[in-house]
Amino acid sequence: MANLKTNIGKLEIKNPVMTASGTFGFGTEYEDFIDISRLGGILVKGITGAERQGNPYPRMAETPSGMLNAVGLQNKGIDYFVEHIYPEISKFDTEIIVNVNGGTIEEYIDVASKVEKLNKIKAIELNISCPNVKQGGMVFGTHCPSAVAVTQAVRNAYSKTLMVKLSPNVTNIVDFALAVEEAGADSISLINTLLGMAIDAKTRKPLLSTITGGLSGPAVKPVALRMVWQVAKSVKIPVIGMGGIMNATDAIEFFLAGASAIQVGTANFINPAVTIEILEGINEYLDNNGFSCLSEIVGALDI
Amino acid sequence: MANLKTNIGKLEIKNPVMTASGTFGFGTEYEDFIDISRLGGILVKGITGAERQGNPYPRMAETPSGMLNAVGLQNKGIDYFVEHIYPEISKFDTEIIVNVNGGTIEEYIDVASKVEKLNKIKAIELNISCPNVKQGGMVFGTHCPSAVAVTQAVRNAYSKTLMVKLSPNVTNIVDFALAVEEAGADSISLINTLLGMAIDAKTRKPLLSTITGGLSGPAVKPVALRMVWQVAKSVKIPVIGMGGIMNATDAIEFFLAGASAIQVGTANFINPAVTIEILEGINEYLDNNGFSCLSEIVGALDI
Amino acid sequence: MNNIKAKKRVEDFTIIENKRLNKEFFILKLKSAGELPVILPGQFAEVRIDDNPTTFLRRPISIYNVDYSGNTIELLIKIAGDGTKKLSELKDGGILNIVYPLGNSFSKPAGTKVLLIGGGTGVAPMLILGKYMKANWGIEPLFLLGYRSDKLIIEKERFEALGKVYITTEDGSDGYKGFVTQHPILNEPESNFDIIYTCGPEIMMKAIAKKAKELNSACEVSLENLMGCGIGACLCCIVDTKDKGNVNTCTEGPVFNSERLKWQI
Amino acid sequence: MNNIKAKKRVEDFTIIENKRLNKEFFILKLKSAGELPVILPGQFAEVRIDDNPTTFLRRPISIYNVDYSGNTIELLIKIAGDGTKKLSELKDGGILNIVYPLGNSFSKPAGTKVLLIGGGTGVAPMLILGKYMKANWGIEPLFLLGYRSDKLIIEKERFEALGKVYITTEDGSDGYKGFVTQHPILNEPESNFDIIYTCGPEIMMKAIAKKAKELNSACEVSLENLMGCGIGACLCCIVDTKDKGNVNTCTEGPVFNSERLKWQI
Ligand SMILES: Cc1cc2nc3c(=O)[nH]c(=O)nc-3n(C[C@H](O)[C@H](O)[C@H](O)COP(=O)(O)OP(=O)(O)OC[C@H]3O[C@@H](n4cnc5c(N)ncnc54)[C@H](O)[C@@H]3O)c2cc1C
Ligand SMILES: Cc1cc2nc3c(=O)[nH]c(=O)nc-3n(C[C@H](O)[C@H](O)[C@H](O)COP(=O)(O)OP(=O)(O)OC[C@H]3O[C@@H](n4cnc5c(N)ncnc54)[C@H](O)[C@@H]3O)c2cc1C
Ligand SMILES: Cc1cc2nc3c(=O)[nH]c(=O)nc-3n(C[C@H](O)[C@H](O)[C@H](O)COP(=O)(O)O)c2cc1C
Ligand SMILES: Cc1cc2nc3c(=O)[nH]c(=O)nc-3n(C[C@H](O)[C@H](O)[C@H](O)COP(=O)(O)O)c2cc1C
Ligand code: FES
Ligand code: FES
Repeated sequence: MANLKTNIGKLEIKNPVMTASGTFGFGTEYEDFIDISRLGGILVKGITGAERQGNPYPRMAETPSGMLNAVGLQNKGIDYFVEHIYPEISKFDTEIIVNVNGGTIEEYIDVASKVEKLNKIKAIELNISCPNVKQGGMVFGTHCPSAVAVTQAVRNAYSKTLMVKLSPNVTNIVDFALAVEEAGADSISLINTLLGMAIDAKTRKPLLSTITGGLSGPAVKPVALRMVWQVAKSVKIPVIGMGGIMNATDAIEFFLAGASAIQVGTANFINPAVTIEILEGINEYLDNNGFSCLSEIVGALDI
Repeated sequence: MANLKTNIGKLEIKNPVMTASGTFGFGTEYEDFIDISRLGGILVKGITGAERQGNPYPRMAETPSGMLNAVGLQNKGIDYFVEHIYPEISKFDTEIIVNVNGGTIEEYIDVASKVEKLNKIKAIELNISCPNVKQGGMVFGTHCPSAVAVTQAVRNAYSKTLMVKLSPNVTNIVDFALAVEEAGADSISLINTLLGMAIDAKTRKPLLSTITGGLSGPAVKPVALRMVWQVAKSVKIPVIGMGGIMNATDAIEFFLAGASAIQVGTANFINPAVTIEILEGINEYLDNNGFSCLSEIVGALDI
Repeated sequence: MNNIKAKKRVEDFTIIENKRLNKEFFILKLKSAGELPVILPGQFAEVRIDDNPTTFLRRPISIYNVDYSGNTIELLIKIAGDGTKKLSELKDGGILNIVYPLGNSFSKPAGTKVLLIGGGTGVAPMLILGKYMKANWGIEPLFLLGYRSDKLIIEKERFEALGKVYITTEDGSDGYKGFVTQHPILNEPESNFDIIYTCGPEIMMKAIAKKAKELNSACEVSLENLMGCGIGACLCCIVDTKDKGNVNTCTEGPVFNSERLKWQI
Repeated sequence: MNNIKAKKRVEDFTIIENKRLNKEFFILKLKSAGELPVILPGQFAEVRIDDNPTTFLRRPISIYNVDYSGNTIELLIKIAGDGTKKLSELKDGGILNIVYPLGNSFSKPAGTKVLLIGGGTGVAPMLILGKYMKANWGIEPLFLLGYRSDKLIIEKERFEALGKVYITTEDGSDGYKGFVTQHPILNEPESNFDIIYTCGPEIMMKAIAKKAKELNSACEVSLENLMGCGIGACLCCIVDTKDKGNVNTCTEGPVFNSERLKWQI
């Protein structure tokens, strides 16, 4: 049994297996399948200042070894979260991290400040990479000065651990990572979804109501691994890796590329118990290969 | 039997099915399997000024619904092509298009000017998007002023049809498309490979000698379709679509998104007769759906 | 029994029978190694189709029948695309991994005059509902089942064993010729029901909801929205409701009172 | 016959036998619906594993045996990963799509004193070569086959039917204990051959190439580089040669005179 502890900025988590925002609801959806408290952390679904209805149906399309989604940040808003959801999920003995979204910098600050007051929540993940909303989201994440501005503004308003989730839809991911590190991020989450599209040749219509949407799943793993590797060797803060992780072997690849922790997204839809299987598989890998700490394999790619 | 003719700038091709550069050798490799002369065109593998050995072995890795390659433009140089290969492949009754590469603008011009003298070759494809070489390649394709500079320079030196192949590894593909259109491109080819990476968790080594490489195959299709759609509605010149096309249905999706022609790449490795099957499938689709011309479905996405 | 919702679980079932009914439909009979949880009528399963790049996600399929004594369940499936095609090729003795029981269920009616309308695969939840209401609510189900032609009629005897069965076919090859909504039972002076339950193509369900409104009957429809997860996590299966806006079909449904839906009917 | 190279083709073969030899190895016997093309010893096939996201590309497999009268070929396969695992599960009557015959072949020796060394799946091309040389060149093959232990020995009788067979096992459970290069036949004063043919793990082939050089024997090795296409199109399977730099293993090989390769031995 290796030591699985890892750090996200000042926050220590008991193991590196977290869930990716938007794929794990608020945790309660998975209670029947696994003991949520065994996870390193859960990223709750993206929250905005006001309630949002998200995009019209249809919102998903299956693609080769992946899926497109166009949920568009449907959520009941931060106040509802504070009043109704936070009390319910506080029971979980794991780090609960809020994925913070906004159409404007003010909205990001509003959500972050309200989350700061919640004792049990020691970190937020700034999502500047949602491809499925017209305002905010990826607009911040694909324009470097905007990414810096929103990170700085939230950094000033929020004193606990600040994770920043970047968009892979950029020419040079390292530029963005360095810029948000400089702007005060405690860690970098990589990757959000790739912007994609699917068409039904029979009906000649797009499969998503929004025409384009976000690609996730194993199809994007090579791109995600590449970005984690590029960023991890460039920044000093920890990198949280995700994108197509389906099993422990995939997770190990992300650690070797430089991720200090990982998030499991789409895989939860296919196997609702997958996070615990990944956790156990990581343990087994470390034991079988004679490692006593997770940290021994972080960035340990042999090149 | 619908009319399959389509145009790439001033060049009319008899049908929209071409092969993607680097995946079809010089055509002769597929002679045993299909009648090359039935294709709309073949893009021969990337050619540079001087001979290149390419990258060391291993150069490929399999990924979920895709593959990574790091060939790195291995080729015998333009002079060898002109002397030995051109005479041999001139026998094919199809458009032969040379994929032109260089480490410097001068090298691009050198190759283009030498190809211009070859009667049978009516078009070149400027590859400013190879992710597997240290100089040139994607460096031109991910920096807009460089993309413009190389396109303009080659445009001045080359008077026949000039196709420009863009890199998908950019924040805003439309910016690049508009810029190279303005710089004199006759058409835009989309997409080259996505930059990715693969790791062997057992050996803890990267699977490619170059660590990162280019991702192709069905995994990238959603990204390719999205870029073709974005670009086709923004530029006036034709768009040639590719990325994960495995069958006629995939090809139809690219036409609906706005591609005037398509290129088939990785699929040739899995089924060496796939191009002809795609050609026949397109015909069947048009017939079954009451279209008499290919052009009726180009950009005909119902949104 | 109605309100006891069992814990959801992931389980490997053994295929004990793959019965082809006709060109389009087949039934998979699956055995659990342990004891089955309570499965309510209207609930569904998310079925895994292994190792296939074009069926990356699970496929939602209603539970057609449950046998607690034998610990078996049955799924009635129509070949619609790659995934259901693969399922149709499964062999006895094979393993099928499913997540179940998912979703809500049909509700107990105020009275005993009920009509169960199924179209195509939509007959699946009607069988289990009919069986359930007879056993648990003491209500004799009345079925109205619509098909394109007699060749596609599904296990009529099993429905007849539970209650009276009316059939409509589009080509008139069996029963009443036409659509279910044209059937006399919905178009006579005495046509009125405490509730109409229905599952089938959306266009059919909309027509039935409209008819139910005219008849002053309650109406519950079971939706077949595209699903990413089936357990309320992905928010991809939403339907727009009058009371709560977008809600998940997989957890608030698949069964909805038709009055809740912002359907244009 | 040696120089007639058949046209490459894509063909659906029917699996007429899937024979498990031991924990690791199995043989697929495949029947063509038509007439087989000429298949030379050392040539290989690219096998399609259908509908599996983790086996997107074909798998190169040597041709182990060919029977022109029955129009069958045999593949000897080791379970190495997902793809070969899937192949091991194929059932009689199933279809296997292969591209063949690919690559060059072993060359005719200058004399008749030859040694064929196979290790693991590397014994596959040695059987077909032995058979071919006996029939076409009138040379009696002499085999040296290396295994980890006696449990992994592959169809010894078939090799013995063609010529003398020496075995080495790493654990000494059969034949000589040790590696093939330590076998007396390569280490006696009279050890010299017109040519040594070999296929197996790279480390073994390198050791043999070195030994062949010491013995002043020619040496042909059959490489198992990773392949993307098998037909010379992708340039992924390259090996560095002294005369031409990087060349495709799939078209200029898989058989190379060891002297051509820039191996560090
Ligand atoms: C709650 C629920 C219960 C259902 N019960 C049954 C049942 O009992 N029997 C039955 O045969 N079918 C049922 N369906 C429909 C069934 O899920 C689809 O027919 C199946 O997913 C198609 O998969 P495929 O791979 O064969 O087809 P695909 O090739 O994926 O698509 C073929 C068609 O099916 C639709 N489809 C694809 N995936 C889904 C999905 N995840 N959810 C819904 N529709 C989809 C597509 O839009 C397309 O029109 C149910 C659906 C839902 C949501
Ligand atoms: C010309 C040639 C002839 C061969 N002949 C035989 C034979 O007769 N019998 C036999 O059992 N094997 C043979 N091989 C090796 C065989 O191709 C691999 O074992 C097989 O591809 C592994 O596939 P997999 O999906 O089971 O393993 P994977 O899970 O893909 O990988 C397992 C291991 O096999 C290697 N491998 C994967 N793909 C390939 C590939 N395309 N080419 C080579 N190695 C690969 C990987 O590097 C890894 O170490 C031959 C290879 C070549 C190039
Ligand atoms: C249905 C769905 C909804 C998502 N919603 C969010 C979200 O609200 N906020 C966010 O930061 N990322 C969101 N994501 C992105 C994931 O958190 C993750 O970055 C991405 O899916 C890649 O990981 P995966 O391949 O493991 O799914 C969503 C992804 C999916 C599939
Ligand atoms: C092995 C390999 C070699 C390639 N070489 C070239 C090249 O020389 N020039 C080029 O423009 N594109 C090259 N490409 C990219 C393809 O032409 C094509 O843009 C890409 O593979 C996407 O299409 P696909 O998914 O159909 O393969 C290569 C791709 C592969 C897989
Ligand atoms: S299918 Fe995922 S929330 Fe309903
Ligand atoms: S495997 Fe493609 S060139 Fe050899």
